[in-house]
Amino acid sequence: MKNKVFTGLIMFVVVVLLAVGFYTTNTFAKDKIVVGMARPLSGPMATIGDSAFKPIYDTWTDEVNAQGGIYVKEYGKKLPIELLIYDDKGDLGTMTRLTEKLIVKDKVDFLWPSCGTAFVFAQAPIANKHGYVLITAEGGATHVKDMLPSLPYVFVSLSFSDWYQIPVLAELLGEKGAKTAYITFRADLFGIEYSGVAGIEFPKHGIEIIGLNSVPPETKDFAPIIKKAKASGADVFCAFGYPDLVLPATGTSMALDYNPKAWIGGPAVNFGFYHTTFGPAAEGVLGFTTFACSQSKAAQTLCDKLYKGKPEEINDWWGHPLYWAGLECWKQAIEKAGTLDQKVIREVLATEKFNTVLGPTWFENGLMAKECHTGEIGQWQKGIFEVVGPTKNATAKFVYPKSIWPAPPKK
Amino acid sequence: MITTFLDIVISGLLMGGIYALIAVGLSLQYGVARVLNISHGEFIMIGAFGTYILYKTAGVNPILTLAICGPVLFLIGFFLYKTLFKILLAFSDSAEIFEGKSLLASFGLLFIIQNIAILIWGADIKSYSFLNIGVDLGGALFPANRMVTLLFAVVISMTFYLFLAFTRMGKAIRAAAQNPRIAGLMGVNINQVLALCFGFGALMASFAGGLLSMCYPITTTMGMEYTVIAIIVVVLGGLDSIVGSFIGGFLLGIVGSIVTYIEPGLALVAYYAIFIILLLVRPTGILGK
Amino acid sequence: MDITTLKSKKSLIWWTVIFTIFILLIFLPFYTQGYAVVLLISILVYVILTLSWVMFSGSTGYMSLAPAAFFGVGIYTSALIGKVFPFPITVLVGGMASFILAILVGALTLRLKGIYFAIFTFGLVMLIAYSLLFFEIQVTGTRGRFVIVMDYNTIYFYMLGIFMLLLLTTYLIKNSKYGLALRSIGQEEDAAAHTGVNVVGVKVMTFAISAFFMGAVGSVMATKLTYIDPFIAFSTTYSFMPVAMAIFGGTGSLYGPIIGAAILTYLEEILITKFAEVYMLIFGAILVAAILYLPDGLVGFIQKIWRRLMERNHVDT
Amino acid sequence: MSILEGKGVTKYFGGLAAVSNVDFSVEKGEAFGLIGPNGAGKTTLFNLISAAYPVKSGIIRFKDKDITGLKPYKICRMGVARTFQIVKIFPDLPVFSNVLLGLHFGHSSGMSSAEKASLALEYLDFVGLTQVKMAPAKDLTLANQKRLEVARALATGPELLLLDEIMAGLNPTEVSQAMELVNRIREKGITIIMIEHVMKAIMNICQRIMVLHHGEKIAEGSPREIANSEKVIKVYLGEKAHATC
Repeated sequence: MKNKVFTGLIMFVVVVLLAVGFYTTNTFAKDKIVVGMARPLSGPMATIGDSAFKPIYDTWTDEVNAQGGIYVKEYGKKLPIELLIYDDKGDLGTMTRLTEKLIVKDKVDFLWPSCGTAFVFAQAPIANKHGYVLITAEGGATHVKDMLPSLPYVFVSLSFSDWYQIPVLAELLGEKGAKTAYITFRADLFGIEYSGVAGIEFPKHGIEIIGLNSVPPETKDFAPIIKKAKASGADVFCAFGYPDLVLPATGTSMALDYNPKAWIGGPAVNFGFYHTTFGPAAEGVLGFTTFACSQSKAAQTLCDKLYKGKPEEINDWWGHPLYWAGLECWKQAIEKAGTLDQKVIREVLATEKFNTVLGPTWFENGLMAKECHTGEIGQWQKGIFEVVGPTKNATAKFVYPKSIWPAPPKK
Repeated sequence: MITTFLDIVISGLLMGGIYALIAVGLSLQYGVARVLNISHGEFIMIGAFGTYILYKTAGVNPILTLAICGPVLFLIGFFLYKTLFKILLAFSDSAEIFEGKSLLASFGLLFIIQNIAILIWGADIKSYSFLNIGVDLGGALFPANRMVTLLFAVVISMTFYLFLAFTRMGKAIRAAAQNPRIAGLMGVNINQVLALCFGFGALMASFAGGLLSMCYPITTTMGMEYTVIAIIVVVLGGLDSIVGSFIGGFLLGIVGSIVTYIEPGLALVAYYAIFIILLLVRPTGILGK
Repeated sequence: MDITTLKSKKSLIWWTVIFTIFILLIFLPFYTQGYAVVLLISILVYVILTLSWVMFSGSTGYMSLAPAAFFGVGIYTSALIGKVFPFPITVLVGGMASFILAILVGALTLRLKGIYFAIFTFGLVMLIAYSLLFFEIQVTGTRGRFVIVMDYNTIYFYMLGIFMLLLLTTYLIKNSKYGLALRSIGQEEDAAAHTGVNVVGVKVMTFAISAFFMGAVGSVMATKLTYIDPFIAFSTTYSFMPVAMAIFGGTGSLYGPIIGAAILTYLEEILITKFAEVYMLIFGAILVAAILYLPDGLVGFIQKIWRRLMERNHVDT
Repeated sequence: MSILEGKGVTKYFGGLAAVSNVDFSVEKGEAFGLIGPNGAGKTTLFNLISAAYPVKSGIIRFKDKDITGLKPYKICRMGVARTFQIVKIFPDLPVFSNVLLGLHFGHSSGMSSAEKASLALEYLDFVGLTQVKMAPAKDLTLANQKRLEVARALATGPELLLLDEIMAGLNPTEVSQAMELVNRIREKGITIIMIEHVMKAIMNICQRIMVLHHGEKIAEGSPREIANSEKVIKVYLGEKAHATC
């Protein structure tokens, strides 16, 4: 009996769900701007998506809607933003399908980006094909520069390796007299690219790369790598990877008393959770960044908006301001265009300058111009991720060599 | 050279302890209850998050937390078996059908648990630092948190081993593992024993999660990664042997450590290669019958 | 009227229905626009994977978690040679590459029984993914690859073509002596061997044929992904989903897996778009419930109800 | 003329010899009995002949051809069919299909499917299962399942048939039916080796009997010789029993 009830129940649920799929059609009157996104709400990419672009679009959308929305001249009124978010499960095939659905079936007004460099590569051509403006968030790579000329509708907001970061790092280290570097990188697009660009830029400043190895994802044992790096006696240790590499590599470095003169890690060091994890021991560790609160009034305002009264873990000093600026550009482009016509907005985005948290901001050949960046290299100093490079944007002096790891606080 | 080699082997052993701990619970669940629990990693994840939350909010020592999270997960595991898997067992004509179905059911569980965890804790990275200091062993340094993990892995498993060897319940479990039908005839309440085993598996997973969270960042989506490690280790050691889990864990740890020292890019390739070769040469694992 | 003509009349109806559905499917892109085709492509991908999986695993009882391996080989083939060769050749090569891999794997591993075979095939997917990753990084110095882009209607027709071919193959195998041999292997392998069935040969061959279709569909799917890397190509989702779909639909008949794959893909589509936050929760619950309460799959359940209804009618008259 | 010949056939399980250095020779057309206490290695010997297990050492020749090391299906196609101690039918296939499988794969002859179907029906008729031909095999009684195994084995067109305890677990009526069936198979000119614990059957049907004990051959001869062999009685009744009588 129970069996039958349950069986009936499953059938019922399935049928209802299928019916829901058939009968709810998405018809939007023009009293709002519908923005569609395929985001990794579940699956392996969720970790990145949840801490990178999500807090930004949530806060930003709330703020804009609190002001009534975006003024569009064509309609003579402010239109609030409505988000239509699908879960791509971190699966590329699903993401491309959902992007297609957002554009073709749901006919959303705008598309916001999916998460991850590979996803950018796959989504950009689709958006471009349909003539949808796409300002990317998480993800960017040298490769994308070669693609952009053929993708006029795509704009890249995030800074990346040779787009200023590694050259600045090399220069900083070179100036201080670093001679050798040991690089370990995650075996993926990100790692290959950063280690590759380092291979070009470091020698320009007299730094020889004396160790280079890739680490596949899900590697758990970092002791042999740290031991090898320690034995090499390199001045600089680079861990170009994600938190799953950078955090254990830091912990292992501390435990094995490995104290290179500079310790630089990929996306992980720039997050608040890096500091909350290691506390004062994070002192002197280098990472990639974009801004510090003390840099400008606009920066301070953004810090307050995003981080005030929230746990420090969610801070992201690299991506957040760039995504925020990207959204500001998008809003201002709509206002300047006075229409929701993608073609017109694209023209505005490609040619005009906007005023964002970064100051004057514009896109050059589809990339956010180098001149707009307010920082590239950061360093933890007294609990703050200070901008130390390029020197013109620095909020603190680059400390080299970094102090040795302190003993962790006794509990 | 020899010291370097020793050094590598010892750090491999330390990793092996972690691997063994990850796998021991699964070996119990499969060895006795015949459930190849794909959601094993989700239990590890819950254990890890329990530890993290208690440490961050109340400052509870992660090692103490083991005693809190363990029993909770034991109960969850116990009742999961009592409801879900017991019904599956009753509906299955043969052991093989039950194995297939329970594997898929646990795959569904993975989805459910992970989604609930994301709803509660979000999907972002959590991390804290505990015992990140080196311990000097004859001139070479080793991370203390990994040594603690290895120590606990050995202590917990030894305790469990003794429990299996000398208590009435332990004997019932072993009897059930060897032959459920006959054990049933001998008056062992078989369903109770299987549920207990599943519960103990979840308890071990919780311990593993708690200890892991001292060494690695944790996320609500990390489960599958650890399930895969557990499966590799358990297959290496023999699907139904607790000692086998240790042998599998140490083997994986040492091979991984050596390969990582030579060429880190090949570490994961080496794991899967040993795994696949062993399955071909000795499908029942090193200690399997 | 004797039984055989009744039977042939019934099968005639079936053939007509199938034929009509195919005609509709062929002309679908001409009377709908946009997303329906995109969704149907996704459904077809899973239908083909599931049906191929059932071709081997459903009848022999060997639970293969290798679909992702064969699917991935297809995807990678497409990425490697898609720009050089005409597309039909790419698809063929993708299928053949999987076919050959399956023969190698099959010859090595089909003596593994039960859960060991499942675990092995799962390990295989991971080994290929990680080896390929290492190779790409150390040797070719790249991780991802761009795949040629095709328009959706073309992709759709390729998928449909593969599907028809697969359906035909499955049907022919099922009704041939090899289908009988496969089922006998699934039920009592030793007895089959001692009744003259070349057990290893039949198993390996079927495994390879099913792999051919998975590889072929992979090489078509690649063009829809536009950008791939080893982990995108060899994603274990493509191993687990066909199994779940087959079990959900029921492995006993030809249309069970098709219905299972179609419904679950569509269900997933609804969940990830309309209930994105709790997609996994609902999907997992449905999966668990289906395993618990639909032991013969959806089709088995419907057949049971149907039979019961017929019996009741019988009593009434 | 001998149809099957074994020389020094040996098989170990772990360190234990299950079959050790056994020689045997079966004449064409005869019924050859294989007896011995439980665990004597009778079924193991069948498994070696039909290649379910590889032979450790020794040679088995069928029609003067060395068949050691061949795959089971090859041996079946050469003309050696068998039944199983614990029945191994295809439970979810109809009875008819169980037999049809033997016709499809046991033969290399180019029969049409219609011929195969009618032959399958003939074999079913031969063992007396025509009534239940469309039922799933698992629904049959044990006696009928054993008959089905025989029919399936016959369908492969054997010259030599290995029958492994086809009478175990049957009631007296069924036993005599089975004996009658075996006799009819012999009349077809098929050589039979049978393992049986039902002594009446063995003694009545077989011309020669071989006795195995602990994997070794301890006696061979006509039923009368075996019945009077002290060695055999000792094995069957135990030493004490022998001493008291």
